[in-house]
Amino acid sequence: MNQTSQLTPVQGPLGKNDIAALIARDIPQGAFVNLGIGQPTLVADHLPADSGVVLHTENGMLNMGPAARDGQVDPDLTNAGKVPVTELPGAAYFHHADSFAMMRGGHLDICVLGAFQVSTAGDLANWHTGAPDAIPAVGGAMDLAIGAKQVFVMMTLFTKDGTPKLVPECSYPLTGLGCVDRVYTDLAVFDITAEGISVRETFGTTVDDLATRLNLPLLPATG
Amino acid sequence: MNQTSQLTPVQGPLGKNDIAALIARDIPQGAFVNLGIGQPTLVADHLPADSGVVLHTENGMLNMGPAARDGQVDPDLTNAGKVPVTELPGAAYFHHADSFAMMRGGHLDICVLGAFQVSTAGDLANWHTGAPDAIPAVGGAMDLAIGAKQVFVMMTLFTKDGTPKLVPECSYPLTGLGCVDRVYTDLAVFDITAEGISVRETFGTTVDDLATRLNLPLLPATG
Amino acid sequence: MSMQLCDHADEAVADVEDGSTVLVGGFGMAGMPVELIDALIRQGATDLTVVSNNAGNGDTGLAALLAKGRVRKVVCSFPRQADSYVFDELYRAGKIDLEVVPQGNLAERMRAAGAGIGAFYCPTGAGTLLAEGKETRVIDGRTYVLEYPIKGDVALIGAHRADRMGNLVYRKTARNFGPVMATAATTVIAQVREVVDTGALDPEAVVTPGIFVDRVVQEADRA
Amino acid sequence: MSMQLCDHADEAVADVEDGSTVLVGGFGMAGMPVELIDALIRQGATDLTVVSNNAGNGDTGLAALLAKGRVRKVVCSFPRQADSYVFDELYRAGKIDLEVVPQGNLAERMRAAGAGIGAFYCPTGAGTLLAEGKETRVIDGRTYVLEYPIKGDVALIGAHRADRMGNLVYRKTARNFGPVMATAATTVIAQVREVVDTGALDPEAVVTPGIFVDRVVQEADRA
Repeated sequence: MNQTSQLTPVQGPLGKNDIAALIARDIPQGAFVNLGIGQPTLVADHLPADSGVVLHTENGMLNMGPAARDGQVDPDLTNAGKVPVTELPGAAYFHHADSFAMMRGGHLDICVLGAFQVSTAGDLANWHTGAPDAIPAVGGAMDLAIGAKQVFVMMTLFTKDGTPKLVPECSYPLTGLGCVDRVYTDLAVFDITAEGISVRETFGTTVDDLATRLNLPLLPATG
Repeated sequence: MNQTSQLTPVQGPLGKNDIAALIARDIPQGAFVNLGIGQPTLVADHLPADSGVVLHTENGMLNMGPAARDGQVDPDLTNAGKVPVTELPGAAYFHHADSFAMMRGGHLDICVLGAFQVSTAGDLANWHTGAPDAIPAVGGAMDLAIGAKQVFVMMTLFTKDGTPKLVPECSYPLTGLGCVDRVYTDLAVFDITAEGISVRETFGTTVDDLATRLNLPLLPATG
Repeated sequence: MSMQLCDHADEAVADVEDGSTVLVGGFGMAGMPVELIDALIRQGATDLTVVSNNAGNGDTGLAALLAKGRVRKVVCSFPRQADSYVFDELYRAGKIDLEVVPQGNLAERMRAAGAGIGAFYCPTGAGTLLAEGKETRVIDGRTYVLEYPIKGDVALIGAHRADRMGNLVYRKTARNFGPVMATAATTVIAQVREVVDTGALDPEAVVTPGIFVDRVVQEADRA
Repeated sequence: MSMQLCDHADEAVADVEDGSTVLVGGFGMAGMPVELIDALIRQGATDLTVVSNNAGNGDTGLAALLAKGRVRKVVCSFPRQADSYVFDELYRAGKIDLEVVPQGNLAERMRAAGAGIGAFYCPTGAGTLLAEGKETRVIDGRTYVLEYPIKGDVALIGAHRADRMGNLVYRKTARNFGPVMATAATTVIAQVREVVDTGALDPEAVVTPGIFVDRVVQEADRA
């Protein structure tokens, strides 16, 4: 946190790598973390080498290393997105029931998930668009949403057509109720609190401007 | 079973080693078996070397070997009675939740338990005398009783004062309801069946004599 | 009872019946028992319910079984993948049923089947589409959904090594669902890369004890 | 968060509070964390609830803690043993509460606490004294008892080796309750015979991943 001034770009909107860097900055030393499929995996690239952060992958591994390069690919060693990865010293393998017991039992410090929508109550929608022709696929998203001690969401704040993704109530099918703690976006970082949505930082915009565009009451940062 | 004539003594009452030998004779090749604390452990001594029977101990091991002799004692390797034992090739260790999941999930072929009483319905009482000053201690008995595919009981048919232990209804607190399949005693072997108690063999007595002494209807062996 | 070492995958799956529920291991291709699935295709059993994390990749393995029209229903967490076109087409044509289960529930429901648990209260999915119509209960202020076991008639799993007692070890994240499925099916068939002598596996490192394994076949391209 | 390597058992248990629920590993003496219990005696925390398979042997370890009058209640499966005279005397004098739990329920209820399960239906004990007053349900014709998680404030466990990330391996049947208790307590403290460098344990053979372990102390008589 004391590195904020150094690392945080003040101009916005941020790119996905900038958002990933912000999230990496906020992950405490030695935390056990699950990075969801897709953009959240970028967070790993921004963790300092001495962070001591241990990555969990729900297909049964702790202390997962970076994506495998040429010559390192082992079909028996992939992440949850089926991407070949590597193993760090101190790794451990376990089966799926143990892996999800770990997740659901509240042992992960943080998970980072993508989202279609997050509500002011911290409801998360990230698994299903609800479109009639969509094939539903949930994977481990519901387990991560209810299991991790802290759930961080990484997303753009608006869809490409300008519709807010931080909303009074989710219109897409839910992944979990009241489970999101913090939302990292290209325009701001938000905390979901019992008092309402609090803005931690903004990037190239203001709290007032965001409140208007989102049509939501926003609280200033609480420090 | 084809060895019956060779191994079964026809005179009774049998000693505990004779009963253990009878039970060992009836355990199929390659079965996975748990032998309860106390007399049932004697069964292991009567299993042929080529039986392929695999012994389970509920404190987390399959393919347990005989009791440790001098020089073999390892405080990290005991059976459920806390007696130092040994390990056979092909052994596997697992934790207590996995061990009891194995038991309760119906994966053991046979368990052999001692008993205070067995009822005609196959109810088992073997953990608590119900005496007011007794300290209750159940261990894994209830888990074995409901978990194994077949539950064999090994006991004397009467208490020292001549009271039957095979009874219309148990007077001692129950371990499990309707869980006993077969009862090996010093005077006879009984099958608990849906039609009633069937006598498989007698030792130095007759079915009629037993029916009188037990004051129970008994069915002859069904073959 | 003792594990049967089969010479060929065809022998291992010969008795799979029409209408069976088949648990199929693997997460993507890691741990997928491809030779057993190919043998099941040759064997011809149909009207199957397949329980697996995914619904097939590309044209081989599970996808090939689906393409032959042998599968009535898929129970999985994540059917939709980049290369799940076989499933996608069948699903959109209404030719296959789908039950989407959160990945942790899929694992835990199979564990419950293997562990003798009748049902369990689980926080995953509470308040979402996937819990609709399910019983819920508030325990200590949190809402839980009642989930029931998933039991298989047959499990087809991939492992790394087996000894001649059926003890299995896996390799890296290819472990995934194999150990859980091995506890949850009436008949468990493992495809392994290597069969080693009994005693060659470290008893501390055995993941699936032989008690759970009915048949083992060594992969043909390694035999 | 990262595991703390303690120089002495006293440091490891310094913050245990009066009134805590303490899970104590071991089955008899195998896996019993004697040095941690001795440190807890020196530390002085009282009014404890102890969850352990047994209620102490002889005059050392758990028995010594009981003898000091620090334990309000014991939750265990098998208090009565040949050398459990300390517990026996306290119990008969009405100076200690006892909850007898079938051994499999003890293990499974702690697993549930660690796995985020709110409650589960279990066949063990149905129709017996130990299920009196508990909710039951018939599922598929079988009667199950509803059992709730057992969660600890602290777990004291014994293991064989730890690496510097807190990954643990056990030895033979001394594994028993350690791995389950490690998932079920807020603060998990392991006494080990040897601390090895990170990377020295086989990732396939780690039984308790470091995520579950808060503090490790090497046994003094081996340091």
